[in-house]
Amino acid sequence: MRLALTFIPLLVLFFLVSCEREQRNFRAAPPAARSESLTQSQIQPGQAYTPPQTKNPTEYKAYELSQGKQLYEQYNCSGCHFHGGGGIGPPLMDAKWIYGGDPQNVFQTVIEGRPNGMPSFRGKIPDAQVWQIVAYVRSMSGQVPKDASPGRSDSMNTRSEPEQLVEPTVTKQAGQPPSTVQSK
Amino acid sequence: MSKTKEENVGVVREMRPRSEIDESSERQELERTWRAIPGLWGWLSNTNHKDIAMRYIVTAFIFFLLGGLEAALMRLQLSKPENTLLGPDLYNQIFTTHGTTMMFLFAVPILEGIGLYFVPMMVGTRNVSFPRLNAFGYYCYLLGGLFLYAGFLLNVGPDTGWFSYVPLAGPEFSPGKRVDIWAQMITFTEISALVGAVVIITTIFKQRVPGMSLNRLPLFVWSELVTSFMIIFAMPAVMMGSGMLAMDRLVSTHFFNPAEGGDAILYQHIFWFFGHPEVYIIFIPATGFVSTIIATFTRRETFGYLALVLSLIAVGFIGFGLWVHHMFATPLPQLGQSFFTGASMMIAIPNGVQIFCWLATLWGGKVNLKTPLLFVLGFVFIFVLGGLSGIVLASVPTDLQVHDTYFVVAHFHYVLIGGAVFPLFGALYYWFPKWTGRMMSEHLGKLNFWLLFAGFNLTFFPMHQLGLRGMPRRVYTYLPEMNWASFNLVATIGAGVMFLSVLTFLINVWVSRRSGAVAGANPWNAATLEWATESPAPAYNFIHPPAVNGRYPLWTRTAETPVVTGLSAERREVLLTSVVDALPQQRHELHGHSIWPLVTSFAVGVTLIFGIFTPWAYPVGSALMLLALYGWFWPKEGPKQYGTKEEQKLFFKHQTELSLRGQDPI
Amino acid sequence: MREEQMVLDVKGLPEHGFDTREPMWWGNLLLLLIETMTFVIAGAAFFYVSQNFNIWPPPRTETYSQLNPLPGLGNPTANLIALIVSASVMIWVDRSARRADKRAIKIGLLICLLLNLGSITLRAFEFMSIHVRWNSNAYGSVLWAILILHLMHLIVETAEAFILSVYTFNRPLDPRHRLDITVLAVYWYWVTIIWIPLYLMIYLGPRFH
Amino acid sequence: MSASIKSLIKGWLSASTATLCLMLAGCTGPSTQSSVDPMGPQARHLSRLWWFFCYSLSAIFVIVVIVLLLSTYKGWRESRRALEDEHDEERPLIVPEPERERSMKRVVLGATLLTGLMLFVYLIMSFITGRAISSPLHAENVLTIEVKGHQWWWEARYSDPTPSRIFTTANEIHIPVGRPVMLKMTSTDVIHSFWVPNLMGKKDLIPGKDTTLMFQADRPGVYRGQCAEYCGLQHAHMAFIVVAESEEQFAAWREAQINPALEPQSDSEKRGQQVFLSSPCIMCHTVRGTQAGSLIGPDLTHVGSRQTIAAATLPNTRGHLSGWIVDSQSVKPGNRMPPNSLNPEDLQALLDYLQSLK
Repeated sequence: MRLALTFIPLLVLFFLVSCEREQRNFRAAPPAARSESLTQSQIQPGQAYTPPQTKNPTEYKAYELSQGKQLYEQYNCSGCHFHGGGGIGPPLMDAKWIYGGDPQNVFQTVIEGRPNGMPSFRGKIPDAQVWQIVAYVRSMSGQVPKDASPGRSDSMNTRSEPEQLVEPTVTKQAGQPPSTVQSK
Repeated sequence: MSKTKEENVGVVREMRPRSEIDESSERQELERTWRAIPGLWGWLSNTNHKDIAMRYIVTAFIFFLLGGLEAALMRLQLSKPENTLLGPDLYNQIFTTHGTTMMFLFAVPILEGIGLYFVPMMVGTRNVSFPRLNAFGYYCYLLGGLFLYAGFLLNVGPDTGWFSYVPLAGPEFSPGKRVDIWAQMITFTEISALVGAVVIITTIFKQRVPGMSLNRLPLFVWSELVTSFMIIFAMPAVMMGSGMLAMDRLVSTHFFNPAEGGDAILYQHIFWFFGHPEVYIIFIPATGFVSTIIATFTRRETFGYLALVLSLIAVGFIGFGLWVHHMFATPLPQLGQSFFTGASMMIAIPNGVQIFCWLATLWGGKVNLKTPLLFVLGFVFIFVLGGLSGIVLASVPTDLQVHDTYFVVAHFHYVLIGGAVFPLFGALYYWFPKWTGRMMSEHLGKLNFWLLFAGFNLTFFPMHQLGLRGMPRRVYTYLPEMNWASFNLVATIGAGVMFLSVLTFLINVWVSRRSGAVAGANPWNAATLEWATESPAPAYNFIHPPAVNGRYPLWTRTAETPVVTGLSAERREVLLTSVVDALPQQRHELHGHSIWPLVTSFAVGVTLIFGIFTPWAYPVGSALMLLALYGWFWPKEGPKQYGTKEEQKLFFKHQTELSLRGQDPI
Repeated sequence: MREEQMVLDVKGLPEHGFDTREPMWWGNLLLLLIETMTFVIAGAAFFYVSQNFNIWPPPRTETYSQLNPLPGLGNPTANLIALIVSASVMIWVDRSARRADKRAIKIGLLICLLLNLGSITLRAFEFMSIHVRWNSNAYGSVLWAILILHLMHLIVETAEAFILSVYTFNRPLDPRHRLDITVLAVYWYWVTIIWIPLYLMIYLGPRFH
Repeated sequence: MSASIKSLIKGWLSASTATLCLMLAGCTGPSTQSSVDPMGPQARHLSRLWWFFCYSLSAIFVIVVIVLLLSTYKGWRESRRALEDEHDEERPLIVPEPERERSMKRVVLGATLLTGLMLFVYLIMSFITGRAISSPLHAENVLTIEVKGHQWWWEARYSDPTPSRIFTTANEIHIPVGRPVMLKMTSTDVIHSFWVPNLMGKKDLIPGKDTTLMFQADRPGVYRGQCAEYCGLQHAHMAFIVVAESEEQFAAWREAQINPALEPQSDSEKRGQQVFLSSPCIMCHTVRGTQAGSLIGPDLTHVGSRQTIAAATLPNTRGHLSGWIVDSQSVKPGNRMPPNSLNPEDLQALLDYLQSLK
């Protein structure tokens, strides 16, 4: 009996620390929360869009990362960036971030678009999905916890040389303040 | 004949007064030699087969209760349409954990546990052949179970079904570590099952008492032997399958990735090559219970010994030839389908023979309607129904309609609960006196049986209907307009009745342990050797293992049937006999207590658990395992010589010559 | 009280034997049966996967200079020969253990150890001579799995031989130890024998495809 | 003792009555998705075989249970008699009488042979039925539909030699009555299984492989089907309907489906189209004739004409549609449609537009 009593707090503790990596939060963004109200025209207004968060809540969650991966393929990000190697758009799996490699920078890039080809997806992709994509994009360069990032995809193998995937410098830079990473 | 004589050099048969044999000093000596070290250390380093087996049984029963609770949750969720008690995510984890628990953590371990307990006693030896390996198997099993449930409680419970089909369980569609936990848990429990099988086979082959030739082996021992061989042939497949899945997920191999030449169907073949024999691995030991219980409670030998043994072996063989009937809905060549239909139906013949033999035994016996027999009768009722619905699944056309529906859910619960859990409860009632020295209450036992029988049929019979009316399995909810609600509600009520029945059993165990009638050595007047020693049995099982003169030794024993003497009481010594005829060959010292099995299983645990995070866990863990194994196998001291030096030399020389000439008889 | 009871006095029976007399021999055999099954499944996977490729083995993707998809033959063949030689030496060790010829055991075990270390080294080159990575395609995955599985057995048997030689050099040759050597020999034969069909399947099969 | 045998018999009687009642209850009431309510030749073959199995196996079961009860009763009486006759507490063992053992052996042997015979009959029956359902129905005049499984909805593509006459729809397959249909199926993600119990048995959809399924409907009607292979979170809500209709109705439906989407008529519908094209909808859905051409979600070109939405989970009404658009996750948690927040006017306009897409 006493054994059972000592186990109960332990169990409670287990539940409290319950791995957030495994959460499947289907209603991440409540219906009301969106980056802005719908615009009727295709033209973007001029003012800069400020992302609502600075920390990406999805980076530690395996499910969200894999959703991001699927969306990355489905929304045809790979059409320009390929599977991270870059082509029409810049590569995503190296350490070079033209507009910053922090989650909010990437978020802004997707929402706002960037000169020379990156279109704006404002109003097209819901915020929650953008965050998932951001997390996946950052996972390509090894900037999210390794045990949460998605494994290989069930499609053609585009990474037969894994050592090219992550340059050793990237992992070191991941922890540094964004300013140093942004410099390029 | 002359060879037999040569073999028996040194064996003396003689009549002695009984009072001269039972020396209490020998008993004390045996007690001292075989007892476990007191305290926690002793508990952790214990290698007595009865203690390890009892741990298997208790642990597996706890997992049975957990799996039952999960089942109850599922039944509650399905009791009405569009119920919101459990969401899809939790429901999927629960049904996967339920299936995985019942197959890998309950059914196989508990049946193997009972085997490990009673096989050595039934063949009349003191311990299993590899006591430390046996302990290692238990710790692996325990770690695997704890690992799965730790994951489940941490929201990392596997959620892809107990057969984890790819690509759903692959790296792309099952993110996170959930499926990895499933895959590693499989490896843990398979190690344990394989190790148990090796231990059981060797014990049966080498350690039978003189006189117990293969054609006198108790039917229960036969069933454990066949099961163990099935485990050896089937389980490596699932280890490879889950291993490949884990590698696909961890190091990006492409075993199951169709885009790179891998194949999702390959996984199904590998899995079901294990998965179907698994059903018989669960069922065959249960037939051993049935044959044993029926003989005891009809007061006659089980009808058709040879037919039963041959059926067991036939089931063991045919069981490997019908895995494809789980895959009839996948694209397969027509010819293959017909072949597997034929094979699937053919297995009904040996199973039918078994049923007929048991019925004949009842017909020609003196039926003593005690609880264990009641469970056996319930088993025949339910298992026959489940077996007959299996015919529907074996036929390709009808299988296409009922495959993956609740009809299948009904079918396999009929064959598995009917075929294994009912005999298991019978066996628990039957052997409880041997374990505790006390009888279980007959009243509560009968209540237990009737509640289980009624609850079971109430739960699972309507599921046949649900399946025919289109309800697929593994759905977390259904729409109100599907008209499935009433059947589901009935099933949920039935589950409640089953819950009460298991509760009755627990109460019965609790009460009887303390205040049941004292049993004595052989309360049922049964025939097999485990009843030839006091209840509960001492650590060394028998003071003098009794040689046997028939298949039902305790019914046919006379003063002419010898008991074995001359085994050392100062060492953990057992008698080795020849494989076929059980002629005495050798005295053999078994290993004693050791902490190394526990240490080694921890090394395995560290490897497999960290192996889901980094592949480096494997080389590092292997090195750890190697170290632990060195500790395990490093001999502490040279073996003590027993008997005079000259005698030893003479015998050993004789042996060496035999082995060099290749003339040693098996 | 004075009732008579027949007894079977086994006090005079020997304590040691070889082969089918010993549980250890049976246990070893059963473990080898299990391992054989894993190789059978791996081989089945190899042939199953081969149906999914138009060209078998699939052309290389890593090094464009060598498009020839066939695995190299040099290292694996050398390795096979080394394995067969070591198994033959093991037969001698086995018989010496039965004869209790300690000197022969010592020499034989050392030769076997050296040969096996050579095999393990050659295996490392074999991974290169198959010219495919485990994460390139299913062919690579199966090949790596089979090679690693067998490599594990090589390492285990080498470790076992090592500990037995240490023991032989330091302790008197007792019967149980002699039994261990004969059991190791069975394992050794198996590791060699199981490799022959795998070698044929992996290296020679594609050449006659 | 005698109480226990009585309770044994009583218990079994009541258990069998209860199960029998349940069985009968199962045979009444309307069925939406039932394999014992065949609506086509294949399903009829299957159902005929099933009933043959059901009746013969039930008979075997009843015989076995009767034998079981009889043997138990006989054995029990024997033990009573032995007790009374010999006043022996220990109840002596039975020494098998060779004569009786021999006759028992004959019975067991006979039963085994009978089992073998029965199995042979079953084997032949199932082989014949297997041939009947898998042989191509009539070589000509087969309607071919390509079906693709997605997590968790169905895509159906009606092929045609003329590329402009090919169209795609979702979760609703129309077929003409009396004409054989061949499905060519594959999956885009995980394994699914196509199953319309009233028409035919199931067949798996496997990524990287093509599978085919042939069936035919004899009577017009709406038949529900459901994914039968566990495929993840929303396996429970991956249903579809098969609408069997007369050849003329089918032709009319097909012509209508081939057309691109209707142009919005009213102001509200026009605004709705604007909303559709400027919101996340366009990222996943296709409406032929507009810019929306994404292939991730179901084709919505004629969504207004469909009977259900969300893979046959909800009826296609304005209320359900609006709920689905705004918060699909409350209906099918985990499905791939994100929640959309629209202001009320936009939502109403969007609904107007979608419902106009007949």
